[in-house]
Amino acid sequence: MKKDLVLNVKNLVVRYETEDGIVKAVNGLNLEIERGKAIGLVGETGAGKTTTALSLLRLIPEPPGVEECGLMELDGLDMLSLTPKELEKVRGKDISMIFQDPMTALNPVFTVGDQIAESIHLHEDVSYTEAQRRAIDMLELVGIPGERASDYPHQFSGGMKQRVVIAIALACRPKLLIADEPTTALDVTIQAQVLELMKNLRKKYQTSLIMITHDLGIVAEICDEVAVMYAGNIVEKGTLEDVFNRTKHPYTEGLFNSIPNIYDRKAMLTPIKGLMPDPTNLPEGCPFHPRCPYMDEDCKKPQTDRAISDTHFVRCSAYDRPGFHINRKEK
Amino acid sequence: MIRYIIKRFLMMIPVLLAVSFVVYFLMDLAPGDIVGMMAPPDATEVEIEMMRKEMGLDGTLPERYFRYMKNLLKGDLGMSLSMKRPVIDIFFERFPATLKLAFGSIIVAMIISIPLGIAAATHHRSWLDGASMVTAMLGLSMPSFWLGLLLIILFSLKLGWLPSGGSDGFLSIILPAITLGAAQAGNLTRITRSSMLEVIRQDYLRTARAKGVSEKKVIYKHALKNALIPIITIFGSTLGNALGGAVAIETVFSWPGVGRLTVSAINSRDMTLATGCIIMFTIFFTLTMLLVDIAYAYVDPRIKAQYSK
Amino acid sequence: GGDKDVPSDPKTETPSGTSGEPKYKKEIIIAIADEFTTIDPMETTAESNQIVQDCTHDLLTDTNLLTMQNEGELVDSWEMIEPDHWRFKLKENVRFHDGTILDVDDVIFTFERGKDKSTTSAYISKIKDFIKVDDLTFEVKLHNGDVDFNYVLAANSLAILSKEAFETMPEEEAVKIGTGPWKFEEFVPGDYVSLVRFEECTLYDVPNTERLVFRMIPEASSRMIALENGEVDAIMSPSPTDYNRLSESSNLKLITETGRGQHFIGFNCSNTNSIVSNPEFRKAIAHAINKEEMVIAAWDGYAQVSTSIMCRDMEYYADIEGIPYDPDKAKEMLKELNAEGITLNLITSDASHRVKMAENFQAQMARYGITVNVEFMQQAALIERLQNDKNTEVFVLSWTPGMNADYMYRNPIHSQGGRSFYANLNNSEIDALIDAAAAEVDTTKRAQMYEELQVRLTTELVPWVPIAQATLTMGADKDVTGLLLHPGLVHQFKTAEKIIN
Amino acid sequence: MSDTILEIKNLKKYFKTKRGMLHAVDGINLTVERGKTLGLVGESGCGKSTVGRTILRLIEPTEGEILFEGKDITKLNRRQLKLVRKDMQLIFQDPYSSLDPRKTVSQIISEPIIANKILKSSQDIHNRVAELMSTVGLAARLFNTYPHELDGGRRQRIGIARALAMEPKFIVCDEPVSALDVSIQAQILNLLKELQAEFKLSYIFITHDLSVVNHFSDDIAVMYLGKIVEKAPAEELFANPLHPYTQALLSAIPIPELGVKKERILIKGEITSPINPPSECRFKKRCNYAHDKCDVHPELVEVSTGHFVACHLVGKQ
Amino acid sequence: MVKEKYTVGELKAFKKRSIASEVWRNYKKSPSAMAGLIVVCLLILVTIAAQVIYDYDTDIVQQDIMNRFKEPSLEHPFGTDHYGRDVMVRVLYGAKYSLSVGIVSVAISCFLGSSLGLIAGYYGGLVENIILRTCEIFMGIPSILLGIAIMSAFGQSLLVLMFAIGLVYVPMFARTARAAVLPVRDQEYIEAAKVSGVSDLRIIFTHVLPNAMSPIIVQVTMGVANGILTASSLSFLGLGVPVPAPEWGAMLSSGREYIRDYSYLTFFPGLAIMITVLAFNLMGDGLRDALDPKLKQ
Ligand SMILES: Nc1ncnc2c1ncn2[C@@H]1O[C@H](COP(=O)(O)OP(=O)(O)OP(=O)(O)O)[C@@H](O)[C@H]1O
Ligand SMILES: Nc1ncnc2c1ncn2[C@@H]1O[C@H](COP(=O)(O)OP(=O)(O)OP(=O)(O)O)[C@@H](O)[C@H]1O
Ligand SMILES: [Mg+2]
Ligand SMILES: [Mg+2]
Repeated sequence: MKKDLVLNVKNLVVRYETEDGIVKAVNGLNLEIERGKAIGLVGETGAGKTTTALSLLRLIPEPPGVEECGLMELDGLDMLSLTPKELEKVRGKDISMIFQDPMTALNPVFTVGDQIAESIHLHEDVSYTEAQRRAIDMLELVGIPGERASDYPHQFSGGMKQRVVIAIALACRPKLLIADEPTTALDVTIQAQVLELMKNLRKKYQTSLIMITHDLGIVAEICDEVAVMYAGNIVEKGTLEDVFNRTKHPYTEGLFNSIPNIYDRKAMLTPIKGLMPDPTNLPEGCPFHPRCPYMDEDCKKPQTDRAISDTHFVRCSAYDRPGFHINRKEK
Repeated sequence: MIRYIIKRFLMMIPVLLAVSFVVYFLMDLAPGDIVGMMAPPDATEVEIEMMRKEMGLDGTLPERYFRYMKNLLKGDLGMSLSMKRPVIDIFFERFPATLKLAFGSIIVAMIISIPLGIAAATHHRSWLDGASMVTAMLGLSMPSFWLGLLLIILFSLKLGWLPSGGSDGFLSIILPAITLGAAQAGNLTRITRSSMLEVIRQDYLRTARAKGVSEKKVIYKHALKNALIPIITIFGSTLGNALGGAVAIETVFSWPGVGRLTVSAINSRDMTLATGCIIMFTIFFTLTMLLVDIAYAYVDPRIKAQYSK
Repeated sequence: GGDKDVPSDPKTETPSGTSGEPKYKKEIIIAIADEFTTIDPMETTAESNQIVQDCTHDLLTDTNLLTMQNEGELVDSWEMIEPDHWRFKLKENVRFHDGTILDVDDVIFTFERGKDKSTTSAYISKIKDFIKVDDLTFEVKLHNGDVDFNYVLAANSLAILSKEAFETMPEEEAVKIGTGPWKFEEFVPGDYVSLVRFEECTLYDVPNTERLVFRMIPEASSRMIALENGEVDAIMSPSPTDYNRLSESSNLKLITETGRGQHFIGFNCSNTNSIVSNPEFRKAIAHAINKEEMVIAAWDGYAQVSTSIMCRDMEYYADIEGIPYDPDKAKEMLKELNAEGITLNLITSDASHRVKMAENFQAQMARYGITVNVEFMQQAALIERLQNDKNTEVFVLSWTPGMNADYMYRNPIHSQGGRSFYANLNNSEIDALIDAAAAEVDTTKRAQMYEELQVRLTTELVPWVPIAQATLTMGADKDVTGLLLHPGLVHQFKTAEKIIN
Repeated sequence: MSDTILEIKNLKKYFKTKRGMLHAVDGINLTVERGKTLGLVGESGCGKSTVGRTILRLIEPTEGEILFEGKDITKLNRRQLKLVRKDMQLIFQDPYSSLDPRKTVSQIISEPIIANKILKSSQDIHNRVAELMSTVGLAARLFNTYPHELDGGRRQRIGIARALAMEPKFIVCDEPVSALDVSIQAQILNLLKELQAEFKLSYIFITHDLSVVNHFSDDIAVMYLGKIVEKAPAEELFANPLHPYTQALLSAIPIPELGVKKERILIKGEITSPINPPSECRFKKRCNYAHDKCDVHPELVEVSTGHFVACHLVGKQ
Repeated sequence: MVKEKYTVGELKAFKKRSIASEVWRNYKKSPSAMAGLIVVCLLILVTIAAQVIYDYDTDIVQQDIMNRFKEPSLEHPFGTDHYGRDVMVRVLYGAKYSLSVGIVSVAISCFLGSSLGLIAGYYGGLVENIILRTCEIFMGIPSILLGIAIMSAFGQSLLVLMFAIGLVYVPMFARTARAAVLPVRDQEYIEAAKVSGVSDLRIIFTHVLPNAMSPIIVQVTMGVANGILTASSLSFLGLGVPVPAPEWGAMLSSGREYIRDYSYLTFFPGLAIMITVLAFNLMGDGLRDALDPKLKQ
């Protein structure tokens, strides 16, 4: 059965060529997203989540960034062959993004109304006044009174700013929305409000979503699928059930074991030992092997994706070993 | 906002008193006085005392300063000792020329520096960046009066295109404005570049790009308005420097401005004129700074919010 | 009319187009170096002001720059009844710019106004009684006899003002009213002052030029460039480097006149802590200085080397030999005085030629093993130092006396003479001689006295080593005439004009 | 028999700002038992750090007493304070700004030793630094590196080593893990636990992350706008949250487990400004149960042993 | 967790990489900054060499009127001036004045200004207010006019010139230093030091100053450039180092009358000023870039 893919990326490679060496931020990443689905992209700092997101918008800063990609299709549109002018038409219209820090994501010298309207005006054939009217609608949609459209970002609190950013991103009903840690900078109660809003809006707009986060709790709450990233690659991907309950990759296991369990405060944390590898100097083979409790010599060889089921794959050569399983129990 | 402006005006008063104090005392410390210069060679002691009194220079320093202050507080800058006319009149006769020159130079500086700075920032680390920076540096490093002399030799002596001095007509302002503008252009280019570089890194530009705003608009609409904020601050002090720094250039180009007037007042120990001119300079400088602050609030709503509180 | 050569600039067209008659340029622009500040003659004695005032206002007597004699300007004739009793008769029908006619009341008014003015009070206080004889005749009685009283009236600050003008106009307007051939038109401070011709002028011929503009250009090089570019018609004090250019140019000229300023190296003769108090040492220095070299260094050769401390064009000047340049003699004398390797401290102002004189003096003295420390300061500071600092040793200065001989000596040399007594000579014989010469009515005796003064001061006492009298210069367009340089610095441009053909 | 190391009584800290008095901490009472951890949770800006800083007298309290081992440290002079501070230390949230970028790891760790003249010879000092580094798990090769060359986890270890250098009895941990990744966070939390056991340390553990505080603390105090709204032993608090704010807070935590469907209590709006707050209950504007009574701020009352709540609703029950 | 025990010897084996060497590594990367540094070094060498080779009285001051206005030639590469003195010798010798004015005046303004700025920034409150207001007053007076007034008041000499320029730039340094201290003051490591029992003075010198240093260092190099320019402006207006000292501004000023025929008299000193100022400015820019990434970390 052919999947209805809104995004199809094959072999995405992004390097940053800096003075201190070549940062291998993303290394041959493959990603498929089905229409209307929400996928969580989970990983620790420096895993390459933001880089991946930016390269989907073709916004990697060059220099120092160098982007190579085998295939990148957005709803069938070949993103790699577009001219800069055509890309501008796609950004904000078919694909849009919410950035991590709402405090800095808005231009301080324009009113929020203008910032939302600009997007509408750019992509839809409407007058600027009409665009502004629709901007006000958008504001109300995200729970901000419309009359505040003429206010400047500094007059809003963090949560409200993030709502404005969401309004900008959704203003033209994009097919794919990338949210890069949209709630990390917010307080729990506000985070809950924003997540709730995103959930509702996504339902309403039928937008596909890539939710970048390092919080597995958030993923559990609003995503259909999870992709776990480590050192520039997806090491495990599957439905929520697949990854949370039938965890396969040792790194995913380590992540779960590091999180304090709110229901069992006596449980000891078992952190992953060691540190993220230096992205300028990644280890051979599986980048996780120096930290991996199940490591053996084969881990130093190049890794391939291994399908566990239709929806679930893992990138770990340990499964070549007969009878290999990780310690975490399947639920 | 209005209250803020009024507050700023009130704050000027102590500053001006302090400036008058500093200048008046410095001038008094200077050896020689105007009476000695102006008295005819055969004047007797009595006549000299008479002159002193006539000029209001009798009494001890504190007495004199107190007298001066009393008038100053009434807004009276006194009479020029050497010209025997109200300082304020003399100042304003000459001030327009200086203002013209200052603005001329700033226009020159802006025309050069803002595009150059933006180009350098958007082509960070490229040859264009390097070339712009070296140009800016050259402008900053040339003694302006020397540049003025070189320009005179070239444009009025060798080529005969432009007048070498004077202040009538548009042509005569070109050389002095370029001379004075060169150094400012250097400074302004650097500020524009660094402020632009700072802004270019900001997240909100990424947001704008992600919205599909074209690169040109990102730079000239979203980035420039933010980058303007530090440029505007510098604009204030640039104008201030132009007002004061024009002294040497006014000499080179026989420009009838206040800078030269002040220097000659200091040299001839015309205390009231010198102090008065410097006070007026300070007032204008402070006013410019105030204007700058207002302009600031205009481009940066965050600041505006602060003022209105 | 060869109209082709003349650009159709309205400024250069004459109103009456009668052919055959010469055409004059309508406007003459003279670039001056210093700022003009006021038209009121009693306000300042600054040279640039007086030059302009000389065009608009007239004096009772003035120096005729062609003959160098003191002649009546507003005064028709005078008579010295006694050294302390003089009678003057004014010219008839002299018209002020406001249309009124000059009479004795205007003179009385002017003197009255000048009583409290620092620039004039010294002169007016000489007068004991002022007697109006009739509308045009007046007599003055003096406190002390003065055989040169006519010179006093030539002081520029004593220009005669119109009494009626002061009664009908505000003061700042009234001071503009004079009797000169030029009327004040406009003053843009720091830029220019313009005059227009006074069509009803009776004292002088009505100028052929319609407008006379003095433009302030402080930089010598800028003045020169302006002249060459045709922006101005004449310039004051061109830079010596441009003298050649001016005199060799086909359409420019250099106007020169030996100035009456005596430039000298002075000593503080009363500073007993210093070797400069020894006249022998001063003589040795006089021998040591190569004045020719200094003239090149300071004026590019455009100055006349002085042999006497008295100025050349003055009455009673005697051409004495003075102390000649003789390095060997100087060395010998210095050796005798044990003055080799000593250090002298010299002060002077920051005026360009003084700086150069001082620098050259320093370089010359180094050849004799004498170190000269030079300190430059602004004029005001210099005057104060010279007056108050007892430790002054050597200074570079100049002295520009008025026309009469007494001026030459009284102020700088006579111990009671005034404030310019910087050499502190304190020689009672000399004082007596100066006093006697001033009171002497017999001109031959007087001449002898002044010669004695010259000789004694120049070769014996040497309070100053006179270096040179600088050449006064102007640059001008070849066709400009009527630019008269005054050795005493109040140059006259009353008849400035330029014929165009 | 409880052994109290720190007792805070009616502590207030007001900041003067342009717009009025900012009630950062507004009359709180807390006790920390020796060898135990008191968790302090609350939203950004509610005054947690201010409490921590006042305890160490980095800022002067406006009012109130801070009894450390029975001594009121608000009344100490500089010299006495210096002595007491040897027993109290602070670990900061931001492992970037809390380490001087111009100093090497060893210089940073040895600073308190040198400043307090605990050890004199450089040999001794080096030995002590080496010991501390190994205690917090820093590799020897980092001895002479600069903090900016290190990752957040290691930096936080440096901060911990510095705090341990004076062998304190009591440490204020101001969000020591919130800037760290989960795997590193777990390492640091484990380290802090080990140290507590080894050196009998008492902690005040400030955080806004409820799952962490639950894992780490014995007692938990929930702060809202400068006031303590609820205080209870950790287990009790999580099992039986009474204050509407605590309930909302707990329900807002995303749980990384599937199938645990829970009722989310969404509270409206955001934390309001602490400048000149009205005398009503601080939570009133956001509270779903607000009623007239809430115009007066409720007192903190003990509803069951060790469980304190400041809410009119609960008081009634 | 396994705990290793380290010995001191082991620890010491790890060499310390100093911040300075790091900065130098960054600095080296910029060719323009290196050019600036090389020129500055050359200037210093030239200055020293000129003092050794030439004698002030005979080579610098002594006049040779017969040889005036010789165009540049092999014998006199920059020509001779109106007293027949060799312009090149004077320009080389004169480097001393410009450099010393630049350096000493900056030393004065840096010392006074930075101290004031540090105090203002660290303590804040009233002290800060007073210092800032005072700076504001002095900054309100155009610097060149203030310089002229000071020169008139205290007389014309090299020392006064240094002092005048130094004083004029004090407020600028104070503001720079304060601005640099402000972000450092709020850093948590300052609090950490306080909690560790470090005294205020020690905190200022071991934590605040080193971290606030970069902008001050940059300001210093730029200040030298500024000082040299200001000095030459004052000299040009006749208020700088008095002649016959071959200060470049003074040479320019005295050569100005001959600009028409002997433009080399103004050209070479002007060029010397430009190159020196340029070199210091380039150095300042290079330093700024080299110091910056450290701070941004
Ligand atoms: N502009 C850049 N220049 C150089 N290196 C960069 C740049 N942007 C990112 N990197 C590096 O690329 C790697 C991946 O960065 P990225 O921002 O994608 O990580 P991330 O997973 O989003 O992390 P975080 O959770 O911290 O946001 C990191 O090592 C980062 O240092
Ligand atoms: N020095 C100060 N001057 C003025 N206001 C201050 C100062 N320090 C803190 N505040 C204010 O006091 C309130 C409490 O701040 P505090 O830092 O204690 O909050 P917090 O709970 O630690 O927040 P966060 O979770 O963001 O660290 C805030 O509104 C803050 O703006
Ligand atoms: Mg990221
Ligand atoms: Mg905090």
